[in-house]
Amino acid sequence: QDTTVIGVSIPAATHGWAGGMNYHAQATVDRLEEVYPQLDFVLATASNAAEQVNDIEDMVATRDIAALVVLPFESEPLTGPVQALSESGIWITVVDRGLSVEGIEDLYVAGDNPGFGRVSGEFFTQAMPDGGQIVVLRGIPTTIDNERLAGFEEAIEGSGIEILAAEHGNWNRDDSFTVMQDFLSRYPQIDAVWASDDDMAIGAMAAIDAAGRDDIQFVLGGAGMKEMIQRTMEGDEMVPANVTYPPAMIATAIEMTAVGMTSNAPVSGTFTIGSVLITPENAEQYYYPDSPF
Amino acid sequence: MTPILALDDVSKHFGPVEVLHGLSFALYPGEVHALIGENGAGKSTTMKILAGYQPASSGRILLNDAAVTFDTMRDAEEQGIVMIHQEFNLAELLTVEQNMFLGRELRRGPFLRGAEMQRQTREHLARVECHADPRAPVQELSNSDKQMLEIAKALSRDARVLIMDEPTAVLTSNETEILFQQVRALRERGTAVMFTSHKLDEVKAIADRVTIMRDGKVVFSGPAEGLSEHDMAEAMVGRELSDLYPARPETVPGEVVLRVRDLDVPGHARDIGFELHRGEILGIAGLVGSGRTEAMEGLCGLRPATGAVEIEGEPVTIRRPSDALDRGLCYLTEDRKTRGLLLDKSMRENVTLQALPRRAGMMIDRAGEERILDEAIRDFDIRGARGVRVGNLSGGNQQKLLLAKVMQSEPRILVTDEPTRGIDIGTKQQIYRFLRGLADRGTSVIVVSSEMQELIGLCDRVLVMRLGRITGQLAGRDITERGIVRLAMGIAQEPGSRTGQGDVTPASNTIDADRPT
Amino acid sequence: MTQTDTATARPARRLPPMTVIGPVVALIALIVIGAMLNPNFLGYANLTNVLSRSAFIGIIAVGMTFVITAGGLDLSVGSMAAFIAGLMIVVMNAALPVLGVGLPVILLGVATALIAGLIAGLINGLLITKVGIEAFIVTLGTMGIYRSLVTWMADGGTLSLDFGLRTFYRPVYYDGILGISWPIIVFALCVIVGEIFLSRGVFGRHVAATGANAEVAHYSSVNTTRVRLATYVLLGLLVGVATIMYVPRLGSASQTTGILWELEAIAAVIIGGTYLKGGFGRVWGTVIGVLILSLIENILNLTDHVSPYLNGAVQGVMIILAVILQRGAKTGK
Amino acid sequence: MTQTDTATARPARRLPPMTVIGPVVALIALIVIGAMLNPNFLGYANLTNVLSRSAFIGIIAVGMTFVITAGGLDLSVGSMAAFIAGLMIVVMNAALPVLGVGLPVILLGVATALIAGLIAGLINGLLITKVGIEAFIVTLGTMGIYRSLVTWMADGGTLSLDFGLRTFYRPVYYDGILGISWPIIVFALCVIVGEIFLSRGVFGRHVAATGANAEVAHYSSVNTTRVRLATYVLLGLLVGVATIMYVPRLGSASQTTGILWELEAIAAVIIGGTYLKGGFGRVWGTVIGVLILSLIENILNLTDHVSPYLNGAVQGVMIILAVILQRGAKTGK
Ligand SMILES: Nc1ncnc2c1ncn2[C@@H]1O[C@H](COP(=O)(O)OP(=O)(O)OP(=O)(O)O)[C@@H](O)[C@H]1O
Ligand SMILES: Nc1ncnc2c1ncn2[C@@H]1O[C@H](COP(=O)(O)OP(=O)(O)OP(=O)(O)O)[C@@H](O)[C@H]1O
Ligand SMILES: [Mg+2]
Ligand SMILES: [Mg+2]
Repeated sequence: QDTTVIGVSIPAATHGWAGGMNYHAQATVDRLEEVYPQLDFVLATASNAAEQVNDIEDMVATRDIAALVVLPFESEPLTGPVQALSESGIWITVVDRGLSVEGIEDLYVAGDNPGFGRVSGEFFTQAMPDGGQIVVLRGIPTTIDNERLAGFEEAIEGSGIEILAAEHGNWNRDDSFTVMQDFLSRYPQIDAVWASDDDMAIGAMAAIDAAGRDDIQFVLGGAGMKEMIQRTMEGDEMVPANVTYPPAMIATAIEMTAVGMTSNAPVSGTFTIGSVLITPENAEQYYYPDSPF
Repeated sequence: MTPILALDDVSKHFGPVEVLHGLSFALYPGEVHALIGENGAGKSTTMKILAGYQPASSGRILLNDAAVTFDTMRDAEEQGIVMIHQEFNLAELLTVEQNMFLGRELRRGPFLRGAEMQRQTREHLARVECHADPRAPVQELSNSDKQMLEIAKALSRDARVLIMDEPTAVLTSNETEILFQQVRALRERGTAVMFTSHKLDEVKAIADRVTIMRDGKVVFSGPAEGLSEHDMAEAMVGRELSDLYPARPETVPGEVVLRVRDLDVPGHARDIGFELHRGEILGIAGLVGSGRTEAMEGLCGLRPATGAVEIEGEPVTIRRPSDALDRGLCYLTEDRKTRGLLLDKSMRENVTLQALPRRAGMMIDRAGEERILDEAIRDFDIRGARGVRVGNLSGGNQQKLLLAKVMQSEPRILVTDEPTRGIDIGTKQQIYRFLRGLADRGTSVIVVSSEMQELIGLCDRVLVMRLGRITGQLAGRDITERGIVRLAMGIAQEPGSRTGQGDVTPASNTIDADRPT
Repeated sequence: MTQTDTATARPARRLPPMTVIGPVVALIALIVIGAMLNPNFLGYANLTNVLSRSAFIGIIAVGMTFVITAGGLDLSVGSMAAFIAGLMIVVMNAALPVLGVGLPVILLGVATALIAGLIAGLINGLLITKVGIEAFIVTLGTMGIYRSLVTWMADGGTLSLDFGLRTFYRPVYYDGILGISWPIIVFALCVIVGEIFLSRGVFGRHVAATGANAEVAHYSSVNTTRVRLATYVLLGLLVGVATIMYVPRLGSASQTTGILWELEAIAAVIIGGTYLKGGFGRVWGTVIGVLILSLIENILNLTDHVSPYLNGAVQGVMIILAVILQRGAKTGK
Repeated sequence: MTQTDTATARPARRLPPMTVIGPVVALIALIVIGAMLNPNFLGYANLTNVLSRSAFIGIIAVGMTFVITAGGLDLSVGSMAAFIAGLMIVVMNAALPVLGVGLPVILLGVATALIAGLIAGLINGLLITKVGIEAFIVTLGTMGIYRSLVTWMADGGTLSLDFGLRTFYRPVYYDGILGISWPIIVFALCVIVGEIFLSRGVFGRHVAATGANAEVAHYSSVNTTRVRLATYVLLGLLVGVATIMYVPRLGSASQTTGILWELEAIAAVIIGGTYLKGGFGRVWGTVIGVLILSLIENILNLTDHVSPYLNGAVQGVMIILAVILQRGAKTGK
């Protein structure tokens, strides 16, 4: 019997969030191959844009895929190749990061990076009503990171919150640990830290504990790693909140694509998965104990 | 007649050490000029200055009576001055042909004329009767083939002045004779040829003029005739020279300490079998390529070999050199440059390298090393600044250092391969005495040598190898040049074949110091 | 004694044949595996894809072959490519308003790439030959420098070629003549020219001599400094060429561009049988090395037998296996 | 025969002095710069931070010094560390229910790390010495293998040590004696022992001899195969030790652990004055190299004169400058 092949192309697990996203992609693919015997999935992970284009080329050339679920490593470089695919009639599902040309994709499951920054920023403004001095840990230099920081700065505009310094922790515990240690020896007084990612938050907090500093009121991470959400649930002052950027959005996208391929239910359109503020109150519903992330 | 090339009051020092003190001598077209002297006297340095490889510290180089300075050897070469180094100056990874034309490739536009260069390489090699394959990487060549390649390379640059630093050290008598034919031809064509050699009979045989150096000074420079080998020898070492070879003791050899049976070294030697007695000096003769080196290396665990070996009565298996060393069996390589010494290290590190595991436990005692070095320098008369990079020692002094290094591990059975290669006559005498002394004190010694007089003068017994097999042995009075040659060439087995070739030239004889002069 | 034993005067063979067939065998093995795993593997589309995308690393690896044969090393090529790509894009975008979409802008970009590559190579080469610093350190340093320069130019994000310009430039990667795409053609040209110059050219011979024994080469009045400098400049130029092929493909550059290309290129060179310590090199071997590496990646995409997490492991194993096939030649450094 | 004058000759210096003072000068320069830029730079806290952080790379670099001095190279140490860390965590978590929080579990983890490191080093060493493949290729291969093994063990995510265990293990990184934290102490120990063995030990002498000329060493009855093998095993072990210090810091390992450590370690070794081509090495130099590298990073974080995007560039420049200071010694490879 003729099987429909769905290609899934995502960035490799080069940091925690991507790791979670990889996990969800893998899990969903395995599950759906059970559910839909007529579907076959190809999962490829790339560690840079060029490699991702290679993967997509290979899927078309050798696995003649009927649909592609892609989380673009970067928007610009993927736009051309993906456009070519959609012109050749392949169903395109874009996840998280939009392409730089409108209307290429049939289905867009969007994350909201500026929103992620904004929500984080708003939390700071209401957590520190009379302002304060904070340091920022940035991710791997990418458009995403820039968008998030922009959103954040916009949100804290005029709130009296001052960013002392922002360095790249590369969404990596070790790097953020190092950077945070040095921030601590550089600034005698830091009120709070925007780690912008839970991996970096963990590194930063390790540095703070080690330095035994009590001037830092809290560290805000992001993306909802299970350990961190747990700590929020348990009401840890250092981790008063979290901001979702669910890696599970890839699962949603794959699932909807599968439905689209197998039924004629209307699945096209844009579904934006906004970033939500997680607080001790609503923490349970964002807690996935069995995810590796 | 004006000299084509001359040195005028040239001095040279390396850092603090001055090694040449105000040299002056002249080189005339159409003459063969021998530069002789002890190890470390400064011969190579002098030649390097003549050929522009090293600048003089002071003094003038005169080319046709005009002072010149060679900034690079290229300048010298353009003046028609070509030099063959004491050390091989070949790129081992490259082929014979690539080395032959290195830096002077025949080109068509940016491209090589490969076929043409191959052809010419064959020609040049044919001139010196060397049969190496132009396409073979140099690292697969025998030492003597390497030397012949260097010579052919030098000859191919038809030079006005040809300078050769110990060209014959690794050559057989036959190859030496080939070289000398070429040299005579050059002399006819008015080329000035300068060479050094520690084989004074060669000097006697071909030199028109001789310059003798001692400790960086010229002690004699003049016509060769009327100058006997013995005179040269004494002028070099600056003292009376008695017998070159120590007297053979008439004592019967002691019990067997080494028994070898059907030793096979794949590709090089087959069913080698012999016995070595305590206190005996056993010579191994043979033509180059007869597999003496490989056989001995196989015996000492330096290359894969099979066979039954008994040391002091008990069978032993020797897989790696350390096994041999544990049994007091030690090998002195014929190739000091690439197998013998760490050229970039100091004398201290070299001299103790082999003995370390025995002398030291886990830690090295620097002071102890310095002491060992002091002894070595004294016992073997090694000359050269103490801290100098071993690669900068003179060739002969490197050889002495190598001997000292091997002796550190106090072998009970010592295998020496070409032990006096590139060593001056005075030191040779010392080394012969040293080896005999070892034997008298109960050490058993094997001497692999291409110098027949050495074997005849030194050894109690001589094995002869041919095509990787032992073809016979000679003892006591029977050790004669003719006897060795017959066995080495298999004439004993195949009467009549290739007869006579055995004694075309006695050039490989070292001088017999008590020959009346 | 008057002659040498001819017994051991063995016929001197050039290189153990295994070093020659080794890589070829490995390549064929991979092709067979690929064909068995997936019918489309040998299809025109897939082969074109694999070859075109190997072109970048391939062109660079050709230059790397010269550098390594001369006894050098260059770790900076990956980030150099990223930097040149970024520079090209910036320049072309800037010139667009003046020149408008069309050939002139492209030519400007091409010129930029070549000049930038040349200068970058020159800088590496001068630091290594004139100042005399370990090539490893110099190129490790410039690697970091170019990488962060491109990050800085892109403000941490992505530099993108103007969209109109991109569509105009795109064919340079995707089209070709007689169904052979341009990258493949350019790659082939570089290989042929490179192979000829390395094996038959005076320059190539001097490169090998320099790598084999710089001192001897110097004594033989080969200008080793210039030779080594030239290899780095050549490599820089070829990085420029590779970039010219690369930009039209994605029309963008970021700090992830060209990551690890240096290791891939060096690996390809060594898999191809060139000695890492210098003195012997062959361009055709390098090509095989490049193909082996990109086929491994391609094959991993053809199947879902291995978890994507383990791709790296499979590649690692394959690389080692490919070299074991020709280990006879050299003993591990 | 005339007596020689060697008795009177002074032992000449072994190395041009610049190679000795060069790295030291570079280090001092950095310290001065740091002190000028930020008052806290020389504070106890900051120095402890920097030194403890350098410990991982430092301990590895000590082993790398032996490998490189013997003429080898190892690109796999970074991912080897990640893999060992992952393994340690998995094993300790698994044993927790049985052994409970306490010393036994830690000891089990320590044993795991050491054994894993030893085996990993042995694998590299055997492939290089017995099978005879270029060290570059072997370790490039194993680099990929370990990296993806840890990704696979962690399902692409992060392996975390059980929380209770983490708090129990934590002091191994953060505490110490007399105000000197454990990583610093262990690092210092490795350095002292390493320096003694390399400069005064028979093994060290054999390592240098092997790197200088393996054939001469062989003819001097040094078992070069075993020596080279030993250096890789030693390095593997030290990677294990470094991991034992690393895990208690954050109690987690992911596939980003130890990325680029290999390059940092090699750079440190060369900055320290060890010859990349082998034959000469010094552990104390390596230490200075390590400190230079981590001080650069530290200084960059303590100031905002440069855009963070350009950190890499500054590091690159500094590395090259540091080596220029001692270029007299070796001419670029
Ligand atoms: N580059 C150098 N640096 C320091 N000393 C050197 C250097 N080159 C040569 N020497 C010293 O100069 C002296 C003369 O060396 P040279 O090689 O000229 O001797 P030689 O006459 O050729 O001896 P041999 O007959 O053994 O070859 C030796 O003591 C040697 O150690
Ligand atoms: N085909 C070859 N490849 C490499 N080395 C060779 C080859 N043939 C001979 N040799 C080397 O050439 C030299 C002479 O050959 P060999 O040692 O077998 O004979 P030998 O009797 O030892 O001669 P000698 O001791 O005078 O060199 C040795 O160093 C040997 O290793
Ligand atoms: Mg000499
Ligand atoms: Mg021999």
